[in-house]
Amino acid sequence: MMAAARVMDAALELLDRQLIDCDDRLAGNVDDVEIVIPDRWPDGASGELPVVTALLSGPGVLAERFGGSLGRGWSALHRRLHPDGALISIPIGQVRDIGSAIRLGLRSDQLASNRMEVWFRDHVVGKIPGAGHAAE
Amino acid sequence: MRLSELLDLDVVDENGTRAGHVHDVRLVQDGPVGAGFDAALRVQGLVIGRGAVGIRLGYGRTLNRGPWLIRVLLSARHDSKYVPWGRVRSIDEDGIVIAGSAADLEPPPVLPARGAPS
Amino acid sequence: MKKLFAVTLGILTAIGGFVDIGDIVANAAVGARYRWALAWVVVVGIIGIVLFAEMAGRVAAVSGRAVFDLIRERLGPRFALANLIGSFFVNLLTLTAEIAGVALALELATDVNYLLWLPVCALAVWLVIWRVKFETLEDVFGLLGLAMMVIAVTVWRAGPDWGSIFHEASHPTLPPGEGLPTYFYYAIALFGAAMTPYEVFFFSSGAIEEHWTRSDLFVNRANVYIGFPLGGLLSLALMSAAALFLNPVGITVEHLGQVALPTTLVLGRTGLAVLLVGFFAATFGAALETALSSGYTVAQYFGWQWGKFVRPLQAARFHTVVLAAVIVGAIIGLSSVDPIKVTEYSLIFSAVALPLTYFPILVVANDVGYMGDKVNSRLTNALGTVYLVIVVVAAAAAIPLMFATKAGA
Amino acid sequence: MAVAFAAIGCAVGCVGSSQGEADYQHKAVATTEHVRSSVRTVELAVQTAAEGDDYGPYLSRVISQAEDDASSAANAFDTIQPPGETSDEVRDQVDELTQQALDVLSKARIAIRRGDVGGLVQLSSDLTAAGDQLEQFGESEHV
Repeated sequence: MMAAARVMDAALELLDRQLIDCDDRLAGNVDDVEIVIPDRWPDGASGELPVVTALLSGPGVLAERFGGSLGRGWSALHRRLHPDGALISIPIGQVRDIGSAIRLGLRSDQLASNRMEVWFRDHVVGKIPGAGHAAE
Repeated sequence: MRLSELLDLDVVDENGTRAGHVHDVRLVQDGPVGAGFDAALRVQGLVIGRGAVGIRLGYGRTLNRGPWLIRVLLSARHDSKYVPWGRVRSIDEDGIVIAGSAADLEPPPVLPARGAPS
Repeated sequence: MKKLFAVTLGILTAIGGFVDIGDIVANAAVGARYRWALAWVVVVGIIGIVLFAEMAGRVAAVSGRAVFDLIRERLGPRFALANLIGSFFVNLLTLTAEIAGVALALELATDVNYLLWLPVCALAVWLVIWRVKFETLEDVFGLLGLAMMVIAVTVWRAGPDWGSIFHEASHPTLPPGEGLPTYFYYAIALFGAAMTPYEVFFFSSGAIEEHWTRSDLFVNRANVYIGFPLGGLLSLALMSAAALFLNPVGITVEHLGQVALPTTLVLGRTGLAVLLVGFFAATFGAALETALSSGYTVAQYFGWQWGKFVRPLQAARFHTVVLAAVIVGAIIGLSSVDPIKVTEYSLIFSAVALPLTYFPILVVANDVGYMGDKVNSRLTNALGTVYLVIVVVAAAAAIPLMFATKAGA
Repeated sequence: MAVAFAAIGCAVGCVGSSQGEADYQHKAVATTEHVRSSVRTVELAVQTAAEGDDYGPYLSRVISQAEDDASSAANAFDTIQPPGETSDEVRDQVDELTQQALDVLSKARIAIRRGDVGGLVQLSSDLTAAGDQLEQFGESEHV
């Protein structure tokens, strides 16, 4: 049976939502959404609709959304820390479910927004005895 | 282009009359859920209006019937309008131009209420 | 049977977990100064926290999303960041007060200065968070916190004239020489003690730590409707003990030791010992809750993995924030600030920050997209709207009153 | 951070320089009430000790904290400049009363530190007298 088309508002139902990876780990928020407008629009592409290609997540993306001096300072800092400019783009094909959280088909360690987590794991929390054990 | 670049852009009609600014971008998903969303999520139109607080909170789009006082104070419902994608003529940093007159824009179709996700 | 046990345990921990250093200090100070003339505020505060925590718990159980997660979704990243900074600051102030409270309780039991205890307490708080399971820490400190019940026994054994207490509480009058602004300043402090934002951060995140689902809504209601009001009775008992024993001789409460005097007079050394255990457990439990809450709020804003349901290595940023908050809290406590004053300011700033968390929860609890058929009832919304007004008025009045009354001097 | 808190605390709590006789009077009463609170606290502690139980370090803590409070309140009052000559009389009175109270509080602290419960209980009537005098001052000067 064909499911009825689902209508949703992007800012309301995608933006700032929690991402959850395929292992049920919390994997950042949706900090922005990538929309691709058809090439020849508006003249040659009258029937074609723009497509959502990816969800974007990571502190650099969030910084750009802030705007103002805070946003500029933050995003400059981010570029210095990560000169490769890698922002995290999650292809829409990896999205498994859109609900009160957004479930992904990939693991959080594949995401660039996870780099800071890795740094704190290796340099802070991992150095404390007992970090790898479940609490008792 | 990014969703955040579209949000809050000013919208004017062909006569240069201001119609409001972009509150949200309405998407339609016509593929099945579960097997991935490949190319299934498309922009159907823009939700535009004047006040911004209530709309962000979900008022005026049936998702939220919330306490009466908040609904009245924010009264987002009354000035929300819907621009189908076909009427969008151009988009740049200064704003969006739409075809025809702003006067004949309709309120956005109400979103269907869904049950809570399992 | 197992379910019943879980519910009972939840209720008991809610009673024990409700009272913290802020409640202890504020209720005793107000009882000594105003007798029962501010008892109504405790009642208003309890109904408020019941309403607020029930919504937050229900939202968490149904949607699987904790409070700060939703604050960002609903208010947007800019406003939510301002909210985060404010809430984090208030939470840090409360954490400082709670750690100092543990140290003050130990000082009374050992005659070793609290400043020497403070680093030990901070380390203990962090170690418990690091090593002990969420359910265990909630149960242990909640149950030990029930030792505070000895305050209620004190009041009951003192055999007061209940009729005249009720009369004083229901016909509040200003004591001679007291001004109205100071009266309302203390009203806001008391309100802040009952409705503290961290309680809700902790309660809603705790629901997710314990993997609540729709089928746990019954547990949510039982905890909130029975546990918190009984916790409120403890607040009233603290107020009454001070009103009965300290007010008549003109004692103003400036130290934790004075709060224990009525119980010591009435119940002797056993009473004192039980009460000190209660002080220790209540403040230690609250120190755990506030330390965890600082991690919860930041991690939920950014979408990081948080919680004690995963190993610390899997929530590295969350545990880093918690550790940093405990260290900073301990440093503030070790500077020469008066811990009782820190507690009082934390209550006032709690009242200021409250609308920032209350409002988004009220909105989301009505959102069909998250809540399905579990949205607020009409009654909850009517009450919720009344409290929205109260919470906003208290927040707006708090700082002006603080300056006008020289912080209740 | 701590400096910031101290600043907030001072902005709203410090006893500033006195403006006028009435203000000075008001501060005098506040000081005696503060000291009275400490005296009464120790009185209750002594009453408890009289019942003979061993309270460990608790009573000693309560008594020395009360003494500290009373002496810092008295010191704070001493630093205020009396606005006129009529205020000097008020100042002398407050000094005498608080000094008396502080003497008894010190004696109580010394007794409890030595474990001398008998000596502590004997201070009971002195404490009551000191507390009563402070209370009377407050009532007579209240405007």
